[in-house]
Amino acid sequence: MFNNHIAITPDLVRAHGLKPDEYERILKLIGRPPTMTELGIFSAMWNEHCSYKSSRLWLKTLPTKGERVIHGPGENAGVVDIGDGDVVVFKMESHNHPSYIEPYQGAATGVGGILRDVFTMGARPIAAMNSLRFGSPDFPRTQHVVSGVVAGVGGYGNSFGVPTVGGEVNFHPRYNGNCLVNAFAAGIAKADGIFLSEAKGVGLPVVYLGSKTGRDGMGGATMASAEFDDDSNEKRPTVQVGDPFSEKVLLEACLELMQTGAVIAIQDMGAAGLTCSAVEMGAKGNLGLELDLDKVPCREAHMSAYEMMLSESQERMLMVLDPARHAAAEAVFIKWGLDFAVVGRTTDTLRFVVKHHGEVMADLPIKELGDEAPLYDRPWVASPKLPVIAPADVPAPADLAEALLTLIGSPDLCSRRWVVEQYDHYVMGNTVQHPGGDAGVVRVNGGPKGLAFTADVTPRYCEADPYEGGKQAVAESWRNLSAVGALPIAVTDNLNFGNPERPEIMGQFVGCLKGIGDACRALDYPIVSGNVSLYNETNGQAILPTPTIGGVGLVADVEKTVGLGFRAAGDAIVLLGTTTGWLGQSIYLREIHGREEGAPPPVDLGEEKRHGDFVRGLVTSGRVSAVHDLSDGGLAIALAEMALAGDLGAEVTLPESGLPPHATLFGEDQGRYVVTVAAAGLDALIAAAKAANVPATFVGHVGGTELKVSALTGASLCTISVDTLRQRHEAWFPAFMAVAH
Amino acid sequence: MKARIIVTLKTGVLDPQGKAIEGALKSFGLAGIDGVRQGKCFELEVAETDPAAARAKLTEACEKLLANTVIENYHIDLA
Amino acid sequence: MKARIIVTLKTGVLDPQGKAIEGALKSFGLAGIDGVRQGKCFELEVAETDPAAARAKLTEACEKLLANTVIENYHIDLA
Amino acid sequence: MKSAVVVFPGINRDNDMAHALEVVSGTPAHMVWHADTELPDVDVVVVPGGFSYGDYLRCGAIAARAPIMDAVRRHAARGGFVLGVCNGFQILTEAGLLPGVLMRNASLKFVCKLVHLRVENANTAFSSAYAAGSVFRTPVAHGEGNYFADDDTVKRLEGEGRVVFRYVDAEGNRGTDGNPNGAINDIAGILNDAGNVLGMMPHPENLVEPIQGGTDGRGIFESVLAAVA
Ligand SMILES: Nc1ncnc2c1ncn2[C@@H]1O[C@H](COP(=O)(O)OP(=O)(O)O)[C@@H](O)[C@H]1O
Ligand SMILES: [Mg+2]
Repeated sequence: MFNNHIAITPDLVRAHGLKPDEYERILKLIGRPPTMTELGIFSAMWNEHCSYKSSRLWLKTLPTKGERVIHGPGENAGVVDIGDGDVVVFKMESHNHPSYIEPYQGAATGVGGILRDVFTMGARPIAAMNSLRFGSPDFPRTQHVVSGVVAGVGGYGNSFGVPTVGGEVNFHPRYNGNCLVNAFAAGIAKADGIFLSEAKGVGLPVVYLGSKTGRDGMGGATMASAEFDDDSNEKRPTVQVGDPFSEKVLLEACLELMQTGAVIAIQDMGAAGLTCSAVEMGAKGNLGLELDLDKVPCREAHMSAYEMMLSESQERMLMVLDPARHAAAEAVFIKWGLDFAVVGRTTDTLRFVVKHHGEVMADLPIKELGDEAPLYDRPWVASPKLPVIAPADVPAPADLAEALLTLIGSPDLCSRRWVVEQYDHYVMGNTVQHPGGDAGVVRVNGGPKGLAFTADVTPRYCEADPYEGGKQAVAESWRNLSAVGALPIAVTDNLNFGNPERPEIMGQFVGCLKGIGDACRALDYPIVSGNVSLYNETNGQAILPTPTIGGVGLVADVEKTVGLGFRAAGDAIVLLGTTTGWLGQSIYLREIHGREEGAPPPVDLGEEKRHGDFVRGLVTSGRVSAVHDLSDGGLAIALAEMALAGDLGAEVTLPESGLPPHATLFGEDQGRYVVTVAAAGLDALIAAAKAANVPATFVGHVGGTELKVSALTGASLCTISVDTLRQRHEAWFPAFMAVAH
Repeated sequence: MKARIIVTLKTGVLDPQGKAIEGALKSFGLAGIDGVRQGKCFELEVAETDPAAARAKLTEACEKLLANTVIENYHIDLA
Repeated sequence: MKARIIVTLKTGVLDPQGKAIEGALKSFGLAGIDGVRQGKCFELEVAETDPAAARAKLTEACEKLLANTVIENYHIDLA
Repeated sequence: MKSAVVVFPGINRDNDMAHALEVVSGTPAHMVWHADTELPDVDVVVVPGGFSYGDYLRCGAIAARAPIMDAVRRHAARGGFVLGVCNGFQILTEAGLLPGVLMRNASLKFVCKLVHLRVENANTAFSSAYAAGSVFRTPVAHGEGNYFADDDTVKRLEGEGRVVFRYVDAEGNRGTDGNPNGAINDIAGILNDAGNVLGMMPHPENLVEPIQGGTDGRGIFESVLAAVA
């Protein structure tokens, strides 16, 4: 039997993830010991996941405003104007810990959660991405996690019916015990059709809609903020199971319901379910809220108030409805076969009151639950600067061709076909650029307008220099969008770090945030939504700092985007940007020489902007036939990827630079692109680049069935057939997944 | 030796399939069927002749592959 | 009354899942498990108290929905 | 051409299908709710793709027993055209309008990619716009597209020219890696014995405009358009 008035012991407080001084704060706030239900509510509201207590101070420093921004951080998702009265609504969110424990369901419910965030605001989801980080391929559990996570992402998104158009997959031993699953979703709505969670009006019905409440993910929000230890197996039964079918029905029902004008406020039940959603609706609206748990549709018998308040059952919504339109609303619920119930009402008391079996189980000040949550200015130390490694200090490979083949076939650079073929990227019929290019592009509202999406971060750079790494993540997303001819308009971020109570981890966080902020300001690329995931550690070993950047760009005319594949033999190949042969923290240094060393390549934000604007202009004016940005693996990998995507070879001569060939080929200098142009347009393009102050170097021609690279002297440096490149590129992933580990 | 393994969801774990099936049965006029939970069933042949050894092998198969022990229970019947 | 229904593929009907599972078991080093066939199992509660009536209702449920009798057999166990 | 698209809860390519029908025929399709018992007066009924009822139990099983399916059966019995794509194909087999079943992909994984189809019979209401033996591309996106039927049924389908589309590689060959799901005889699409009901796993509706990467899928709709003219 559930005892709401059990004495609150220090053990209970600790088990709820609350520190002694946080508990003192609770006592002061309410003037008495909390009931058991209240303790549960505080633990949900005041954990890292919901309260952002370690990160809030720093998040405030990010640029969140811009001409197009309609709603920034603070709502379920960011809302950005894309013209013609349309808005794009998007966000990215992590489901890291659940995905490590139960990869399929963890990833699936992660996708479900982010889709719900988007359609709660009245937007129909039109695109999804997923940014995945796994442990070392030779770590025993990695294969199991990869297989479950990918199937789970697909299982949910495919059934729901949203195209997955992009993402990332990387492997690193630092994710061995803690994978990252960051899910992104974007939707489209009309600017005047956006719904918020702020309740309005006193005495109005609070309606519960969607799946029934069970004991799913009990304390999941607490789990998501807790470090793993070796008995994390014990936490297993908290796994939530996703039901994409119910979510699809919920989507259609919500959008139809919103059309009736009955919805005054709406909030999905995500982490800490009923608690967070109810408190947020009331607190935002400056209202009180009273819940009667006897009315909550339950899946299991004898659920206590405590359990109902903390359950993380999926596919549920809470709404304040206009009573005058209740009948119309009810018709929609019945049509779609959804459970619904009036579970409470708004009040003017500013209290959050929870009743069960006629008894008051919780009675708390609603604003203070959020506003008075702890806020920490955690001590931090800056990461030590690493030395810059001169190109000359990095040995050449035994054989350039073999080095290129090794890189193109390595876990981080090989083909992601095994992954993306498990995701539906055709559904909705609007996909213009599928996964595999620099950014996914979808047509919007029948075109010609479209949106481009990309997810990026280079964690090894962030580890080596958090500030430069933070800048680089933003710059790379900006670059990927520019490469397809999209105007980057806004960003969502998903900040994955270790334990913020350790000053060096907090230092990574602070460094990355400063870098992200500076880059977003310089590129006029505001952050409109995001998510923080801390305590990503196993046995004291933190993940690499991984602030994933989800970038959204506006495409004026989807007919004019270009891909990265070489298009026609004879096209001239031009390298844009400055090459210094930067090999510190490069994939080349790691994969060929086994060294993860040195300072990462710095990002010159002014250059970045100039080069990106120039490339976007080339694409939108139809002057280039293919574009690819340079990132991991540098020029050589970019050329190889362009050859693979176009199934065409190229003859390239390395320009005179005074650098060893391997530095020119594999260096990871930032702000660079490769473009191809019809031979007749070459001179004009070079001239235009010069006028725009963008370094442009003609390096060769598209054609043949081989990728041939020569030195200026004419000496051959490497010749590889496109077929061989393809074999190596395609081989690793399926082979890795085929063998039982 | 023939064996049958039944894998079912642990109590309290959501079973969307069972839920949908129950709804469908009701809408086809088959009232009075409730609490539907769907599980899996594997029928197979195990080479061992010693029941204890067979059971040990199948337990390993369940733990490693047939059941997701995070959310499922399994039950082995030897013929 | 509680009941369990087992639905299995008819002999001769290809079972890609069973085949794949068998392969996976072998690659996990679990040799000696053969002829794996995957079926479904439904656990449910039927309102009837008379076993014959319960069985009749469940038979109807199987014929109408739970089994695809073109390729599947079903078996009803009453508790 | 007057067309209807049947909408079940969980279907997600209903709008894609309606869009393709309109792009090719110029006439918007009627959207018909699964709980309805009558179809509007149309030439062709399309059961589109998605995950009706979550594909729980067996894919298509629950939808096949929805009220609207009786009307679809009557429409077919009258000689009206019925096209089932992906989940729609699965629903038509479960409803007994087409023989065989769609089982889990042999890989046990969902598969989404462009495949090549060879037109095995161009003499049908659904394929006349293609040249016999020609090869065209279309996306697939399914987890259970592994067509299976007993020997007799397969023999009959083959013998009666009712295997309309077959998975092949880009060169039109079988036996390489063109088959994405393990379907018996590389079967991608089949016809009923009367020739007015077609089921296929691939999604021609997602390849009808150049911006979608090509127009190879138009032929299916153009064929029906010609057949009803
Ligand atoms: N998990 C994933 N889901 C969908 N697409 C993915 C995923 N991982 C990688 N991709 C796609 O593969 C391509 C290569 O990825 P990546 O090397 O990270 O690109 P880039 O260097 O341009 O950021 C991109 O088009 C990306 O969207
Ligand atoms: Mg790129």
